Formats: sequence, structure tokens, C-alpha cells
Amino acid sequence: MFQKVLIANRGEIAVRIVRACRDLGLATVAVYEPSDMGALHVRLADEAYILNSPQGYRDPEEMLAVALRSGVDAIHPGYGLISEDPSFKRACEEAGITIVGPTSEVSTQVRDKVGAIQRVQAAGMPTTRPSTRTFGPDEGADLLAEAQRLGYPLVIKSCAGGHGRGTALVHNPEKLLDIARRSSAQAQAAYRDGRIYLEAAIIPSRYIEVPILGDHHGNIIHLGDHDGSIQRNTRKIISEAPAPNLSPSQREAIWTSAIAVARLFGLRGACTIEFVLDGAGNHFFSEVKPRIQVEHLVTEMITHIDVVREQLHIAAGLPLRLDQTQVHLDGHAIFCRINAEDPWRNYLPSPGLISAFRLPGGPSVRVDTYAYAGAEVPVRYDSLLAKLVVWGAERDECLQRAQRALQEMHISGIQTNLSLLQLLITHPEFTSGSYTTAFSHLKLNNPTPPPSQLRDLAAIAALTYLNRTRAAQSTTPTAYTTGWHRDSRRLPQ
Amino acid sequence: MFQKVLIANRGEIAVRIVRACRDLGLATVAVYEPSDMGALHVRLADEAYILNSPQGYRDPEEMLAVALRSGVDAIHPGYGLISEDPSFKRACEEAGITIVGPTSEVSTQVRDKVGAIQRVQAAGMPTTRPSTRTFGPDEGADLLAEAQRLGYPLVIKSCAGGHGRGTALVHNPEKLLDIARRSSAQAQAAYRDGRIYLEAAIIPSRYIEVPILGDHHGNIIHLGDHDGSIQRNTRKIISEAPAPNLSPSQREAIWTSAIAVARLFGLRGACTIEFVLDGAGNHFFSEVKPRIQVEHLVTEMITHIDVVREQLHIAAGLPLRLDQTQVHLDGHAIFCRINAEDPWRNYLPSPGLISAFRLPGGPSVRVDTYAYAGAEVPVRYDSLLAKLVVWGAERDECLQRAQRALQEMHISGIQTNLSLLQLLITHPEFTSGSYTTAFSHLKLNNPTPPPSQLRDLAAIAALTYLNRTRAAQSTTPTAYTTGWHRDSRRLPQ
Amino acid sequence: MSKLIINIAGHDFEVEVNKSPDTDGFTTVSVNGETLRVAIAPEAAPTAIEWAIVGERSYEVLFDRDMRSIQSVHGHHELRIRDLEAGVARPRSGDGRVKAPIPGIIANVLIEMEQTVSAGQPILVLEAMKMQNEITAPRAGTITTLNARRGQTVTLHELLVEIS
Amino acid sequence: MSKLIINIAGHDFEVEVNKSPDTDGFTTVSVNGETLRVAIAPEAAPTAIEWAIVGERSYEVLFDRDMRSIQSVHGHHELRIRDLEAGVARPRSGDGRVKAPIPGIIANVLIEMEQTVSAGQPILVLEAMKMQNEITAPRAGTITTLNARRGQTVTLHELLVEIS
Repeated sequence: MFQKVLIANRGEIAVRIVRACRDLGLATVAVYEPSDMGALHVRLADEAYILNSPQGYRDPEEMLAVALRSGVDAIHPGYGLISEDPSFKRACEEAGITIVGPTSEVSTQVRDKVGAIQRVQAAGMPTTRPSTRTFGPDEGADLLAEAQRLGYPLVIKSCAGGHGRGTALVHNPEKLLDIARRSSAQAQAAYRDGRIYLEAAIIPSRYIEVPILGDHHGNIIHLGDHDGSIQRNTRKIISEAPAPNLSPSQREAIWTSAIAVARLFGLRGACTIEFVLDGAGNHFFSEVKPRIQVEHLVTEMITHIDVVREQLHIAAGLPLRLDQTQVHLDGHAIFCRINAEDPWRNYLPSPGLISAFRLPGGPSVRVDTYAYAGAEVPVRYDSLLAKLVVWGAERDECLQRAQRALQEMHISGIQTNLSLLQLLITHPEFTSGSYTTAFSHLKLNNPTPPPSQLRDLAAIAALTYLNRTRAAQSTTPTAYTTGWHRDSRRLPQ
Repeated sequence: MFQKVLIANRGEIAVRIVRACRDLGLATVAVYEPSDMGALHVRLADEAYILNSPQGYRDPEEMLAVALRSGVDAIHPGYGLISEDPSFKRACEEAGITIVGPTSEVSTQVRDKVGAIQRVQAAGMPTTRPSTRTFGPDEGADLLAEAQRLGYPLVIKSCAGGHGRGTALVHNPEKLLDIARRSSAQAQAAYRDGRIYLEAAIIPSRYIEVPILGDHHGNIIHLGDHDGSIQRNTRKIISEAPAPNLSPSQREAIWTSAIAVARLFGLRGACTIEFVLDGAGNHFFSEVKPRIQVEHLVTEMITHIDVVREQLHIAAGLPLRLDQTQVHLDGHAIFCRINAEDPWRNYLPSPGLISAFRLPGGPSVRVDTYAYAGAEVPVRYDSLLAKLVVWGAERDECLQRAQRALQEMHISGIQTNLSLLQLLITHPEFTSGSYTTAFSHLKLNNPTPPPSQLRDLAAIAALTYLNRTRAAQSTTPTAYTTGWHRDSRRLPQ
Repeated sequence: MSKLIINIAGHDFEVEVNKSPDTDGFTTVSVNGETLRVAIAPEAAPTAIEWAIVGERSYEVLFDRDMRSIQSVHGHHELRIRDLEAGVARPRSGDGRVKAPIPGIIANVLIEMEQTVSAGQPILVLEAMKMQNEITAPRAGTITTLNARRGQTVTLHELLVEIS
Repeated sequence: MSKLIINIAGHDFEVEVNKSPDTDGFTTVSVNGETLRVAIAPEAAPTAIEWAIVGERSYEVLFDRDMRSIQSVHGHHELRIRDLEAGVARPRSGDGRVKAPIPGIIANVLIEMEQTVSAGQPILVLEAMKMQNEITAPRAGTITTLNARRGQTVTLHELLVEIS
């Protein structure tokens, strides 16, 4: 095992990796951009190095320099940032520092999403139908021609990143270029890479994901499956494991495909094989994520396996500690991504000081976060604030607990999507488990509570208003003194 | 199943019960003394009734009146307060409201600790050797005579409560009456019952506890065992499951005894059978706790069973959902009780406003608490602030994670025993698993960190001091301006 | 005695408040003529998590900064408060000034000076926290101020556009 | 430039602080002649959890109210700070006044007026938070004030005993 690990990331995933290292007794080295100086991952690590280059967390050279200077024997890149950058991986490999995850060679192969699909196809497995190549934002004519060849409806996808930012459904040629430009800009903002490709759309569809672990000794196991179909504002915000409404034989077939794909690419460490499921229940390989997933907690809850711990074990060259028969898929887990954003104002990000913060507790509830009361949500980074996961022996128990945990969780000072998550997990389409990716675009109506509850809330609002205006007599915002306070707020679709 | 449950308790256990009810979809009714109006259990419940009698939470009549007024069909009494009061249970039974836990009759039997031991003895099982009767604080002569009969060393125990307040070891007659008076006063303060009894001391000894579940259909199962030998200031502050250093046959024998005791008394719901283990590894029945334990989390972590949920199931008359073969004892768990007290100042309780509060996260870590940043630790109640439990596949993994979680946890504004817990769980006697109750009295030395760390801390202290005095120039406490700031602090034994 | 009209999720409630709480901390409040006993968290400190007890019903509530929404376990609701003692009601929506809702970089400017826009029309794209955020016109009118150009860094509440 | 003597866990350190942090937020500090770069949390707000970076070593620290102890993952240590600019050192232990450290009820009074006590001798038992808490004499001397009787309710910092 290693002695000291550099964590080439920030936010909750850096904190998660510090925890896994501590749990193994390994020393940790954090890095930070100046604006992240007081961040939790810095506080919790044993050592912390400032990144002075303008690229900061995204600068592979400075990252490697810190690794050499601090004398670590391994680097954990987390997800996002430079976690999938083959040139960074190669540089680490050449410097003799272990980088947790697949090799630079494998990373290069799976990073080429179109090429990866073609390779899986060539191996005789069902895949989605992508365009033959990728496109820059200004290749309109070529894009139109390729779209014509694939046929509509089709999906635009970003070359970098996941199913998220940049992904958009196109029904006809008239809208293709506009949507493509927007996708490209979104991908550029999120991943610093505006290239896109096309894929024949599958409607209705579900995203089924299979996490796998592979060691350096040829052993590969899967850790079940989860459904990642539910997005809002281009982000997967809910995942559940196992994916609901799959027959045992469907599940078995998907797992078998996942293991075959993992063998094909020689995947090592923790990776995720992603599939699209069509309305008839057929699955099609879509892509490989060669790194820890944001939602890996959902897997940890149903397997009782600490996935980050296993990543470190595997990277150290140790054989897998479990074979497939020893992986017990137990119960049900639901994962919610809590963002610092206002879903009632077009998902406007909401940085600032967290004035109150209370986590849910009790059995089978876990929250991973870099936040706490008094912490600052920085302006510069992603809005991911906290990750909630709950477990239940049955799906119903899990649903009930997820609802309770969301109700208990309290964050103020900034806006969050907690109330949106509550709406989603109590929606009949979610509770029935019959949802597809179409659920991501469903317009949600905020249900009106019974009149007696509204009456109570009115009394509370009145009393609170009077208390606040009395307390802040001199500093009352103008809005309070003009009589009406209103704002038209509807949940965007 | 019930529709609505009254929670006849406060603090973290009331919150825990609200959670279990919510997870089952049951409505909850909280009660509160006026000084607890904004407490978390009140906030999270659906309904909340004020208790106006001076006895408050300890008034069985008002509690029953609230139950009738709110129309609940069950009452969960938690632990402490009136949870073991047979007269309250009888009144509920007569009013036709289910009270979660054993019947009033069983409660009466096990509440008589001396009688319970005699009954178990009569059934042919090994027990501790108690005095033949109990004593009030003023029965000095009788006490001395009984002590003579039992022989020294012996243990004074309180009739009410657990192993905790009131328990004291006596080596010779000269000290008996002084210690007995002190024990009685402690028990009076803690449990409002100053009666005591004697027990022949077993040295060295360990406290081994076996939680059981019994239903109304004659089924009884055990949920493994845990070690509760470690106390500080008369409170169990660390528990671990399974109890370390027991052979499989020892463990099996203890479980068998526990089930036999449970059958003997006709225990229902969640109860705990407590044993004392001598130096040769023989176990002796000591007492029955006919209610949920403070440290039940340690059991939940190794069994994946939500014990409070099961209590409600059983109280509703449902048969146990698991038989003994379906209870899988998985891995290792360590429980820490976090108190609002200053272990460096003779365990002085520390009420007040919690200014900062940060919970540990990551896999296999759970904290149950009523507290959060901005919450008040009330003056009137017990110092129990939070309960931390961590799990690991092996004991070593669990120890490492416990250490990490304690390091991550941050509470300020009040004093807590977090640093004491850190000292204890890293102590060689604890990490080796070879501890006995003697560990509770061990003098702990705060290890001195290496000079380079002290040097860093000195630099930090200097800079912080300068910042604070600069910021609070006008309001500097006198202590800051007199030059030396000191206080002699040693950890009491 | 204070009198307010509280509109929650489109429903109007006339609320009268007797200002002195009793010894238990409850205030007598009349809502549409119905008398309720209400207790709320004693201070609205920014770190406090607000709670209330109405009769025997317990609530935790979260208001946004300007009390224009209320959140509880029962959902997220629009809120309008009209204080009948504060004089004539004036709708706030008449303001055509568009300020930066968060700090960020102007990724795109979708309008020009003197251009006519309709309410809700996208006018700017602000990049912040790795997202492209569309800023829409708060009302219909003509662009009379335009202080935003592509690539510009803006601070919180900086005036970007005015619509008259 | 400020000069302090910091005693941690019985070890003395002479610390000199150059008061202006550099642009990265680090201040140059000399400890026993060794130069260190130290950054600490910018404000000591009561809600803040204090952290520091010394060179490339990261710390979270917790001081008690009067900065008489420092806690970190490395343990709980006694702390004495002597500000060489604040004049002559005066030990705080000379104070013979015993105040209620927490609110509670006097469960027992173990001394009488004019009685001689030694430092550390139990003088009162204060019942609070369901515990009997012994209060000991902060110094040796004679009881000259006794404001505590059994059963009495006391408030925080109420003067109970004076030892001269």
C-alpha cells in the first residue's frame, strides 16, 4: 500500500478521498487554488499545496510538480477536472507515480466516445448508433449531412463529460444547428471542450449504469446496476440502485455486457459502463467512465463496499478482495444530488455563505459534503453542494426514508434544489419506478397543501414578517415597505 | 400498523423515534416542556403538545392525557424518563393505548434488580451475587452487615438506572458508608431514586450486553453482543460490537443465556440482557434493560436492522420478520457517546449555544443528534449531545475509521468530550481489545506531539491571539491584557 | 394589533395579530376570522432555523431573503405579504433594471441598445459556477441602458441592462 | 512586529510576527528563530471553524474561549500566551473568587465561613444537567464570603465563595 497520496481535486470528492486515505492510515496531500484556501479538503488533509498557475486545478504540470515536491507515491484524480486527461496520466506514469484508475492508454481509448462505441460494436455487442466522427461548433454543413444519414430524432452529445451538459434531443433539421451551438457552448463552459457528436435517439430510453472493479491480475467484477435517467437542468440529480423494473434476465444480460466491455478495454480500478435501454428493454452500450462516479455512494449502500478504498487497493497492485459471488447486492438505495442553485429561478447558481445547515440522521442515511454552517459556497466552481444517499431493505422503505431525509435536511443562506428533489421523489412516475429520461423534462406542479395547512403557514408568515420588520426597523429593505412583496416564480420545464 | 405515535421523550432519542415513524409513514406527536419549545424533536414531529405540569416529561398522568387528547394509538417511551415506569405502562394499558416495549408486569419484575437476579439464579443460570435486599441512604448499619456477609471487594449499584451513575467499587468497610452516600446522591440526581444495593465484585470484569427482539408470538432472537465496559465519569461512552476477544463458544454460551433469560421473563420488543464476564471468561447474568438502549446504533450497524422500526412492528403485534438464522452479524462497529461536558475540568457540564458544528461523513459513519450549529444545549437535561457510530469490515478498519470520524467532527461554542474520546480509542489497551472495566479508571496522559508540530501550533496560537486582540480591541477580556493566560488542567482520573 | 393580507400559493388570507405573546410564548392570531395560537422562533437570526407551532401543529419553515417564498415539508410556495398599515400597495414588478444576480462572466449579449424586448425574452447569458445562465427581460420595453459586453466579468448586483 | 511567548503543553516558544500577510494570505512568523509561513482563517467569527496552514502543513484548531487550551487532531494541549508588549506578566491564579461555572442548584456546601481550605479541596457540590459537580478551591486560604446554601438555585457566574 502507498504511504502518501496526492488528491488532485477539490470539493466533496477531494474530501471523500481524504476520508478513504485516512481510513487506510495513508497520509494525504491536498492542493488548492487561492480562492479555496479555507476549503474542507484543505483543512482535513495532512499537507496542502497552493496552486499558483492561472489554470489551477486544471494544470497537469503544476499538479505533477506538487506530487514530486511532496513526495507522494500515488495520485487520486477524483472525477472531472484533469481526472480523465491522458496526458496527465502519461506524465505521472513516466514520473513513476501511480495514478489511481485506468492507464493513460485506456483513458485515451475510452475518451474517444465514438471510437469506443465502434470497438464494442466490432466485438459483436449491441451499441448505440453514433455519428462516424465528432464535430466542432462551426461545422454546420457537415453536421447536417451526418444528421441526415443517422435520421431524426437524434441526440447531440458532448465529447467531454457525461450524459449531462451538452446533451440535447433534436427532432428535425431546422433546429439542429441552433441546438448544436448551444450544446457546444454548454460543454465548453462545463468541460472546456466544445466538441460534440450525434447519436440516433432511442425513445423512450433509460440510462442504466454498471459500476465495475478491475484489478491488475485480470479479475473484473460488477457491483450491480443503477438507473441514472433522471436529470434536471442537464444534471443527473437522482440515481437509484438497483435500477427499478428490470427482470432478472435483463439485469444479468446487462451485467454480462458490462464485464465484456470492461475486459475488451482492459479496465482497471473503478469504472462505470453506461448503457441505454430502449422501450422493449434491449440495452445498448453507450460509453465508459474511467473514474469514480459522482453517485458512487448508491453502489456503496447496496454492496457495503467502500469503492474509493478499493480503488486505492487496486492501484497499489493488490488483487480484488472479493470475487463476483462474494458481492451481495442488498436492498435498495436512492441518491440525491443537492446543488447550490434555485430551481424556481431557472436553476440560477447560488454561491454565498451558508448560514444554517442541518444534516439528516438516523439509520441508513449518509451525506457527503464539503459544506457546513459557516462555510462559503464559492463562485468559481460547480454547484454540487452535497450528496445524500439513503438505503432501505425494500424500494418502498427506501423511498419513504429518502423523503424523510430530504424533509429533515436544512440549508439556508443560499438557495438549493432540496424542494425540487422532494417534488421529484414523491412524484407518482418516480415512486412507481416506471420513469424514463422523458421524466427529466416533465413539468412539475407544486401541489397545494390542504387549506388548513395554508392557513397555518399564513399565520406563521404574518408573525415572522412582523418580527422581522420590528427587529430591523431601521434597516428594512425597501421591498418590505412598499406594501406588496411578490415575484412571479414558476418552475421552468 | 399504527396511525399515529406519541413520543414520550426528548433529545436525540425522541428525534430517533420520529425518524423511525416517518420511515414507516406514521404520524408523530411530540411533547415538550416550555424550555424545550424549539428543540429538534418538536420541530420534526407532526404535532407537538406542551407539558405544563412541573414534573414535565416525568409526569405519567399528563403524558397519558396528551396521548388521549391527540388520539394516538401507540406511545414510544424511549429510554430514561418514564420509559421503565410500570405505573405509566399500566395506565396506558388500561386506557387501551399500546405502549412500545414489555408489559407493565414484566417491567415491574425486571425493575426489581435483586429479584430478577434471584429468579435467573433459581432457573439454574449463573448470575452475579447481589445483596438480598435494597437499601435507602440512611440504612448504614444494615448495609455494613450485608457487606460483611457478601465480602469485599464489592460494588454499590443504584436500583434505578444502568451501570452508570451510582455504581462504585468498595474495597473495605471503612469507606463503605461514605461511598454509599455518594452513590445514593448521584443516583438521586440522575434517576430521582436514591436506593442502592450491593454486589460481590468481579475483578477484572467486562460488561457484555446482548440485545434481543421478542414478539407477541413467542419468537425471540438475539442481535449479537457488544462490550460496554468503558465508562468515564460514570457513563458508558464507548461500546463496540461484537465484544472483542471472545471465543466463538463463549459468545454462543452468552447468546444462549440471553435468549433463556428473555424467555424466562417473557420479554417483548427490544430489550438488552446484561452480563458480567470474569477474568476466566465466565459470564454472569446481571440485569435486563426492558427498553431501547442509548447505544443501539452499534447493533444496527452490524445487523443492518433498524431496531426502532422493529420495536414498532412488534408493538403492532406483527411477528418478527427474521428468524435467528437470518440475522447476519456483519463486520465491526464502534459507538462513541459525545457529551456536552469538559473532561479537562472534572467533566463539568457545558450548556450553551453551539456556534459551530460539523459532522463527519463518508461511508459507514453515522451520527444521531438533536444538535446543529445555532442550536442550544439546554441547562436542564442530560449532557448527551450526539452519538457517533462507525462500521468496518474488520476491527482494525473500524478503529481507523472511528479515529478519522472523531478527528473530522467539530463542535465549538460549548465544551465536549471529543478529545477524550480520541485519546481513548487510540489507547493501546483499547486498540488491542484487551480492556476491562479497569480501563475506565486509567489515568490518561495526553501524548505530546513531536516538536515540529508544537512549533506550528505555537505559530498558529500567536497569530490567532494577535488577530483576536486586534479585532476585539475594546472588548478584550481582562484575561487577555494581564500578560499570562493560564489554567491548571489535568484530566481527572 | 396588526393587519396583513398574506397570499400563499395564490390563496389570500386576512391575518390579524395581537402583538403580545402569552407566558407560554404563544401569540393569538386571527386568520380569516379563525383564532389560532401561534409560537415562532424567538429571533430571526440568520443562523437560526425557523420553526413555528400553530395550536398543536409543528412546522419548520424557510423564507427566502425577501419573504417572497415559504418552504416547509409541505412544499415550496410563492408568498405575497401586504401590510395594511404600510399604506398603498405597489407592485414590485415595475422595475426594469436588470442586475447581475450572481457574480460571473457575460458569455453572450442577445440584445442591442434601443431594441424592443418582450417580458421573459432572453437578453444575456451569464456564465457562473460552470453553467450558462440565461437572464431574461423582467418586463416588456426598450433597452435604454446596456452595460454588458461579451467576456466581461461582473460583480453581484452590478447594473447590466435597463428596460424602459 | 509583535513578540510573544507561547507555552504549549509545557514547552516555551518565542514567536515573532510580521503583521502584514503577503498576497497569498501567508504571514511570516519566526518561532525560536525559525522562519515559517503561516496562514490562518481570516476572521475569528464565533461560527467559524478555525484552520491554519503552516508552510504546507494543514491544521484545524479549536481554542477555548480564553485561549487557554488548543485542540487539534494532535490532541488537547494547555496553552499559555504571554504578550511581551502587554507589560508585566501576572498569573491569573491569584483570584480567590469562586463563581458558578454553569447554572444549577447547590446540592451540598462542604465548607463554612472562616474555614481554612487548601487548593483543590472540594467546597461545593453543584447539581446541573443531572450531574453532581464538585467545585474545588482555586487556591489555599480562608473562606471570607459564602453565598451558597443547600438547595439554592444559582445563575451562571454568580459569586458563590471568596477565599482570601
